[in-house]
Amino acid sequence: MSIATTPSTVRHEPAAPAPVPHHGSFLSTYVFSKDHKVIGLQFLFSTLVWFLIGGLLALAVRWQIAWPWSDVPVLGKLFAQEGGQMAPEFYTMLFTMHATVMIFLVIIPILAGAFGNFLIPLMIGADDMAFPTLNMLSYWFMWPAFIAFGASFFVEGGAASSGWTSYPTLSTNVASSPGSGWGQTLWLLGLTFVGVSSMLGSVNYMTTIILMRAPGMTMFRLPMTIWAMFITAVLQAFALPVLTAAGFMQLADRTLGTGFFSPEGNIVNNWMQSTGGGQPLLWQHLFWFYSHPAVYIMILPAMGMVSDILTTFARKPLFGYRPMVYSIAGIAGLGFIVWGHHMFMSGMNPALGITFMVSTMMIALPSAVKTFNWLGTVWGGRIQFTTAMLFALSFVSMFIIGGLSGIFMAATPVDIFIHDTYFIVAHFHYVLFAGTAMGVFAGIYYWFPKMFGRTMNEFWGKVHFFLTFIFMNGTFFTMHILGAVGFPRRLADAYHYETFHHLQPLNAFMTWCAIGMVATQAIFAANFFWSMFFGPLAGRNPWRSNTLEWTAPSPPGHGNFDFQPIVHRGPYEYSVPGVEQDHLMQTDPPNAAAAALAAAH
Amino acid sequence: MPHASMMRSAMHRHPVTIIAILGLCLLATGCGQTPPAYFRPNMVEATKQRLTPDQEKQVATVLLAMFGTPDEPVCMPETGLDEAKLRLAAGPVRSDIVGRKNGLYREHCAHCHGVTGDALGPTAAFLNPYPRDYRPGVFKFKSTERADKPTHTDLVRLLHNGVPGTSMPSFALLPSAQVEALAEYVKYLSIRGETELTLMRAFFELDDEAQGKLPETREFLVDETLTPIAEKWKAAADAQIQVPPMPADIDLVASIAKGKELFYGDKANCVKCHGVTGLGDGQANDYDDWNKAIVEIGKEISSGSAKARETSTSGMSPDELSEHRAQLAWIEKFGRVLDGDALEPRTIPPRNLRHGIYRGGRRPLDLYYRIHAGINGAPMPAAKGTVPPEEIWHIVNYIRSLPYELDGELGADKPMLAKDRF
Amino acid sequence: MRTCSRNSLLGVVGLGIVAAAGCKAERVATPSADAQAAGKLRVTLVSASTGGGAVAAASTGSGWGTLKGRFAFVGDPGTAKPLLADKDTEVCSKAGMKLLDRSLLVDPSSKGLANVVVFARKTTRVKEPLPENPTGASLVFDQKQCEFLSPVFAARVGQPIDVKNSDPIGHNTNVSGSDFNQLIPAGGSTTYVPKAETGMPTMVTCNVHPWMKAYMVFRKDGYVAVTAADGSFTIPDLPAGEPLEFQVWHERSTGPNGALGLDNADLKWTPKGRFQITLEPDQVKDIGTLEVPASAIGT
Amino acid sequence: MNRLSGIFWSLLFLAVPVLGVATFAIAPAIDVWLPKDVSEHGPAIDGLFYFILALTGVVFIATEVLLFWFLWKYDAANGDRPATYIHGSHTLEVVWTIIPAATLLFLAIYQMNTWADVKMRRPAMAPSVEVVARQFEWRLRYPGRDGTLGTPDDLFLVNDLHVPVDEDFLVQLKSMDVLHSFFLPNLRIKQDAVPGMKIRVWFKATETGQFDIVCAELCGWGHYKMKGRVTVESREDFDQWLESQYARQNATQPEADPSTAVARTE
Repeated sequence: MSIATTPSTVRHEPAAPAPVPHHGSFLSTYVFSKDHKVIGLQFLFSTLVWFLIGGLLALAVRWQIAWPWSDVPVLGKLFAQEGGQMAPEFYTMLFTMHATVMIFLVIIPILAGAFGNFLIPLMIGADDMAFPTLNMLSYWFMWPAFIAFGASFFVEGGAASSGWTSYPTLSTNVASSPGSGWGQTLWLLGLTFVGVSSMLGSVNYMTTIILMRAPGMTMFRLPMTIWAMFITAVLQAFALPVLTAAGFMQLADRTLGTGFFSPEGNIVNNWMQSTGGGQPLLWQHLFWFYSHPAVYIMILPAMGMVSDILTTFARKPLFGYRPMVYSIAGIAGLGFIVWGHHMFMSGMNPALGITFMVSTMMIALPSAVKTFNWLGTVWGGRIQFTTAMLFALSFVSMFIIGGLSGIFMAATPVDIFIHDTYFIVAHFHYVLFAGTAMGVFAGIYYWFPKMFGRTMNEFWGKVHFFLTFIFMNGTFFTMHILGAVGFPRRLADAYHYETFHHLQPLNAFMTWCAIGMVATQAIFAANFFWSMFFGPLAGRNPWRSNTLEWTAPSPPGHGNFDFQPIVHRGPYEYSVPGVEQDHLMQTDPPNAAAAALAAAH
Repeated sequence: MPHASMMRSAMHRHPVTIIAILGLCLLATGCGQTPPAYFRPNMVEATKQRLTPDQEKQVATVLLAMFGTPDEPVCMPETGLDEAKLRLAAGPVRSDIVGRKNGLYREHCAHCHGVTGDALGPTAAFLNPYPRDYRPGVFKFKSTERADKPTHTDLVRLLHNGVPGTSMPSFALLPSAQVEALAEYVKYLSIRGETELTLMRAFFELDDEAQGKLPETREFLVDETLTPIAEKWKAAADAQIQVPPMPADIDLVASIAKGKELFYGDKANCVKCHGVTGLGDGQANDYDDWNKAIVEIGKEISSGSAKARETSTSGMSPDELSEHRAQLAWIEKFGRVLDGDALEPRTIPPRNLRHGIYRGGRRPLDLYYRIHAGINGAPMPAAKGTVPPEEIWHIVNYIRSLPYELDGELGADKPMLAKDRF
Repeated sequence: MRTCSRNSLLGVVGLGIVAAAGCKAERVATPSADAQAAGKLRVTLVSASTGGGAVAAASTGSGWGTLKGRFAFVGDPGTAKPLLADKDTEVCSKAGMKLLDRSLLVDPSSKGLANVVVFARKTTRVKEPLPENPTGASLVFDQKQCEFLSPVFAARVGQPIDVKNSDPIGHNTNVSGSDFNQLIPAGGSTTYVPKAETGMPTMVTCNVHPWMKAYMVFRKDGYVAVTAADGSFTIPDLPAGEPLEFQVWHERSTGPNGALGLDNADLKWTPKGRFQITLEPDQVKDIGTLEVPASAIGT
Repeated sequence: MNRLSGIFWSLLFLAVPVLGVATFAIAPAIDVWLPKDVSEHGPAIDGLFYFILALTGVVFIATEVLLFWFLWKYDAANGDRPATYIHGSHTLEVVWTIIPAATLLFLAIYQMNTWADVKMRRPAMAPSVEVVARQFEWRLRYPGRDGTLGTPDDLFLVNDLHVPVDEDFLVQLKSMDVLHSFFLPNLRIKQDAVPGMKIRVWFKATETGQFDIVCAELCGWGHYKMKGRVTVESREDFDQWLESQYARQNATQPEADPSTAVARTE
């Protein structure tokens, strides 16, 4: 098509999906492709596979918590010698790798890698990323990580088993735990590669967003998704080096015999440690200096996507666009000075605890602001309950819970009791699963047409949402009251404590819910792959949305746009009074619409 | 909704796919058959004794008849074991039943000591020192003479205090009924293991007319094999070492000084292994019996294979050749058996006497037992006979003073001559 | 052992699954008990009845005979390796004297193989009065310059053995599989009374000086001999007129439990290192020189 | 049809606050709630917990119900009025920034005192006991008669901590190998034990009884079984117990009656 084509016609004629033109071999087009969309999808598929693996790991964990030492289905064969019961070190390995996989191989890459890659150029009107080769590398650097983490399950002693935080001296000392052998080394290697990948990505995103916006696309006309991706990239760029450095220090402690993190005269498993003079808390500081910002890396993009989806299906402008942007920036800024709230009980100077408590209380603020603005966005809209919308709404609803429960932990005296109990487990699962994962599902249902040119089945989408929503809350909400009892996390069997032995039925209930939750994802998988090939054709703009990606063909060919998009307004001009359609795309020329707009203001 | 129509049209074709995939998932997670727990035969000994599969099978069968399975233990009256206690300790864990009445051993012990009591639990390989293998029936920390079995009280006390300086935890918080049951079950596993060893070794003693089959008679299996082993356990209770009381009017300082003399002297000769510093840095490259056995076998195998390599098969008569082949096969099998059924041998360093950690207990009485009778299974020799009781008491007092020779902090590790400290 | 270092390598390469399979397959298969047979057997065992198997009384002869023989090593015994004696060198390797491995002692002139143990497996009667000691050597088990003076030591069960230490340093004497592991102060001594038969000879060590090694064999009837430097042995006063079975052992034999298997048809020599013989009363039976091929001796 | 689905979904979202509140209402009834508190500082902590619970509860209910109400009311299928065209409200933004900010700040300042009491204002006294955590047990060392640690009359025990009631009790916390966490649920105490650090923990128990010691920081494969027991008892019982343990530790003769060899647990 030519530039002369009016997008309004573009909008209504359901265009057949334009085939991806072949530049070079299959290999260079689909495997080692430099096209941001292909890379995005590569990220999407890899992370979804790991999502499944992580989920199954979680099930095994839940099994042990609910029925410790009783025969494990399927896995039982591994423990024939023990009569089918799970060995405790195997359990520690399970929850360690569950967290590791979910955080480093699913959430971070699926948000930044999959959606970031796919959406950024499309939503800012660029034909590709600034550095396509870097982009490709950022994906292929994930593979050494995939291999390292995957292989670590099969080495002597099994995979890493000192928690995803891998605190020294448990993690630095080979003798301290079976998983602290080969498994931990591979874990550190994997982590490094994930870091490299994210770093390459973030550099690319920042450059692209700053330099390659379409004409007329000012920073404050960017959709929230892009803002979120931008801030996330900044966070990664500043936080990651610290983790990578710390990782190398730990690697050195383990392999070169340095003593950054181990004090003098430590006797682990009755082996006298030769090195010493270090300080275990140093790792915790370095680790959380990355990993707290990382918490926001794991939620901000979802927030952005949810904002876009809410506006689309509420047919209403985003409530308080700039406050939303500022609050994201605020979160990012404060995110760097709150890491200490993970260490209230760690032996860090209690006086520091007070300062970190204050900053932590303050970071709850921007989150609150965002929540209120989402409510404001829904208020007075014309809400369409599509699957994407439902997931987006559940994100808001669940994020409220996750946010509020955070306040308990932020209050240092209360944290004395609930630190490292199931209360914290509930908290971060509400933020990361009930929050981010819901956002991700919303994003997949919402952008699926743009990715594959076909829409996912709505009916089964809603079934998927309903069951997930029920089971999810059944699993995670219960954790709050478990935490109130002080039920500690990471215990292979807590029922020999008088304080906790009556909690077994509750845990059994949660495990059944968890099983249901994982099983439900089969519906999603089926729907996803079925719709990829047999789903109804989508057309360019099935949701009648405003942002730039919807002006491109579905799926967009190489180079994305078949005309040069020129941006005339912000991304959220829905239900503009006096305009016949209930939305004005960013590319719509400022003719009659502009008049109407002026009248409205 | 622009796509409502598509939606409806799609709905009909779906359920098949989805149900299929759901089914697959259930298949993947739901049904998995877990084999019941079983007693693993002592493959190291079986291979050492060159048992044939039939012979291994016979031993397994006899043991099954005499001792039952990990889930349903039985015991011959001759063992003098209390089956009720055994049932409390044995069996799978049913943690979903509050106040359940079985599975204690597999809940608390099997991870390290193994369901069979062979110290090959999944966690064993990562512990230092390795957990105890009950099968040879050798126990270290007890109130009886070197070769005697521990008394029931000894086992209970050990469970109660744990073994400081090892991975053996204290079970003081378990109800005593459960501790009793566990102690009884340890005896059961030990008697079973020792019986197994005896049976496997018995094949070599067989006359040729027995055609490599043990007589399955009460005389042989019970009277000749089981009863002697069980008797040793029964005898333990009355075999406690009689400890002459420490002289009441003992002058501690003088006693400690005397103890030091003995520690460094040629008579008690402690210094040879525990070192001039008392840090356990003397003769330290020896093995305990369990590891030594594996080391010896390792040597045997390597020498055997070396031998086999250098002998040329050329000019061998057919049966010589088959013999040669058999030898090679045996060596190869032994290699695999050690891989799976034995732990990497580790030396046993003498105790560092300055940590103030005493595995067998810190009571003066415990130290007296150790010095008097030595430590069974370990290099520590007995001083009885060559060192009179009152001198043993002196040594005890000196040992107890060692951790405090520095500025009162435990675990001092600066290699300084103990002589210069006092 | 019990490690999968191979697998860890593979793991790094990423062939985890394969590795896992290998790791799990590593433990050798074990025989499964025959449940039915076990059930039947249990009935036999719990029933107080003497479940058959009464041993037929062995035919007994009369009079006494003597067995003589000699073991000769065929082939090149090589030169004895020096032992690693790194403790108490001022005593143990005095004047640079090296302790040598004595596990294979062959007399250069006669090729006689020393320290082979021959004992009667089962005997029905013993000639009274019992000889003072079966081996002819004195019942002193001494250690000097960090070496047990008798590499292979035989005694009758119940005979008091004088365990001596003629060194200016302390030793301990550890008879494996027995209740005896005793400190022997410098120049001191203690008494050990063996309580049970050993079956095959058992190892004796000194834990202070790990290289010190000897063997002890105890028999109830005392019908046991250790070959001398020239490889010859004599067992006097054996019950005559009835079949006797002898067990032969050598420290370095490749046979099971050190049994010395020879290819000797007329003595019906078995792989378990046993041969049978029946003595006439007052006969001194000399079974001549038995040739021990190098292949029967491990490295 | 569509309106029905709108109703259905909005009700689903209403279920969140309803069931959420219900859960927290039922929990105490079925004894899935804060364990019995027997410490002097505990009430302050519990008080804060309830205060925050109330505060967040109100916000939770308000926001979730609002969400439900908007979903119910502004369902596209519910009447045919256009969506409100509004880009936000400056006043609102200010309001819902200031109010939470004030609340949170108040919260932060309000609880500093409790924090200082539990973690910063250490009673001036010598350690009542040294707890050395190691994989996987709590090794205890009482100073013994002379009241100072590291002397030959120290009393060594495992996992079985005894504490006199109504007295300040100062624990000197160490770790021998890896991180552990000294968690006394009923005494509202939690403190990581860090290798190479000597950390003081103090509390005053107000009731006699036996309570759990839990390890709350992953310390390896046996983390789950790193269980201890704290026995709060009167001063007399405490001293008597100390004496008996001391006698047992220094025994030079076996017990006359073997059944008294170890402290019995029923």
